[in-house]
Amino acid sequence: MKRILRVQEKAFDAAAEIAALEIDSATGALVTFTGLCRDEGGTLAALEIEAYPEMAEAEIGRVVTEAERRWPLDAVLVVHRTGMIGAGEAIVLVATASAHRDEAFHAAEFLMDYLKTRAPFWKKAHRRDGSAGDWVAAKDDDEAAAARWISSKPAL
Amino acid sequence: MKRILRVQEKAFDAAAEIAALEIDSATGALVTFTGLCRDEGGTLAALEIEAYPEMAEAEIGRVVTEAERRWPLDAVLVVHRTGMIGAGEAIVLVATASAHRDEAFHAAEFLMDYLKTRAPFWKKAHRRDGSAGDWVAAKDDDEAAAARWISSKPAL
Amino acid sequence: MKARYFAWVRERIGLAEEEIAPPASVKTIADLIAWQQQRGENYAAAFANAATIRAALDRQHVKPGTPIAAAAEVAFFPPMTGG
Amino acid sequence: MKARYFAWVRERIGLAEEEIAPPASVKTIADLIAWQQQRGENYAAAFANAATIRAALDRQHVKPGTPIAAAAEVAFFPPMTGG
Repeated sequence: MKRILRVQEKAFDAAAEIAALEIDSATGALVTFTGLCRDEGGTLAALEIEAYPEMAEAEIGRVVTEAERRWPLDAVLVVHRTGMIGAGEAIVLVATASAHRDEAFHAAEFLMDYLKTRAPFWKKAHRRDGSAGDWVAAKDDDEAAAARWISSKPAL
Repeated sequence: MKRILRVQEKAFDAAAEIAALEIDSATGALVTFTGLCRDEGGTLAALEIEAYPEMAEAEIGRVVTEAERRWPLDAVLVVHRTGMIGAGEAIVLVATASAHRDEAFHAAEFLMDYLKTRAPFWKKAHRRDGSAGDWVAAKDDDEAAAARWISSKPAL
Repeated sequence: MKARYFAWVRERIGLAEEEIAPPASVKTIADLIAWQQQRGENYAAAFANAATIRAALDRQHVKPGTPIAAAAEVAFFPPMTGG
Repeated sequence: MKARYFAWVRERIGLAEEEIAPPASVKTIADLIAWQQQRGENYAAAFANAATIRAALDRQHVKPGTPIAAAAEVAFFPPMTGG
């Protein structure tokens, strides 16, 4: 199982990251998820992402280990940015490779649900009108999305 | 809603295809699925994909229209190859863009489930030992995967 | 009407397409499959198991009970395996 | 032990990290939050609603009832909003 996990300030090139996974011909399904900074109808200029850096990569690693325990994965990639991220820019990239599509899809969704609720990152909105931004509130939806994985198999 | 739908013999460059979708900053989530030709433990040399070409793009269009009716999508891409596809090569690329991750994930899974059971393509296996290949049998799993979307909302 | 065949249906019949002229008593896709079954050994082999045959009329999926009506093109093929 | 603060917990306290020396009676994360609440106006504001505070001990998520024991680093922060 190849895994690439990284937290970084600079922008990433999704195609280059995925090429680095060196998917081999046992893989039949590759799913990628890119989370992008929405401009919220033109009102948002950027998101500033604060991290607990020493914990972030370790926690991402624990989430990935749990995904590997649940599904037979050939490769997993998680790249998460920190710092100022302008509207339209990518924040996070997740990729999962497996023999079959269901496993790859489920693992990618699981990773995103768990990263949202467990990885130590916090977003602050910077508005286009220059007014002081607020910290983005956690969504009950995200807690619910993460919780749905608990009924099927033991959680972290 | 931008849509790119294409059936072609030649290999595609996933990154270039996705760039052509010109995702804008209303999009918060981009999901891609790449279906690859597995080598089945080194026994398979290639898959030969036969199409009903005049029907294929029309049927893919109908499946995409149904996905757009179910989820608020900013962009959809489907590129499906025909002809000889070597082990390790990509067969199909699906991409979905939406404001939120659930919609993008669900739409991509729906598209794959429906393409598998409705798009007029047939795979023939060419073995590495040169023996005559068999037509790949349709999987009950794929029918079941497509059927699960019927309970939630009216199907095609 | 034009008939088109794909994958192992095409291979068993030995034709990718042909013009067919079924009698007026052939009204539905199921009727057409039954009519094809008696057109010779190759057709009998291709259409032996009607449950594994899928059909399209004018390039849209149809069910066995669908009337052929004035369709210009009918296609027969195995369950699809793309994607 | 070292305490670290993130996002609005950090902003309200006005510190990203500090050394803390809670009394021996502070045994769990919940005890530590209650102790922080009485360290001044800024701490009171940061820890006003204990239900919205998440904690990590030595860089692993923990629940309010978790004993602090011999942890070297405790962190307090709001619910996470990454991804």
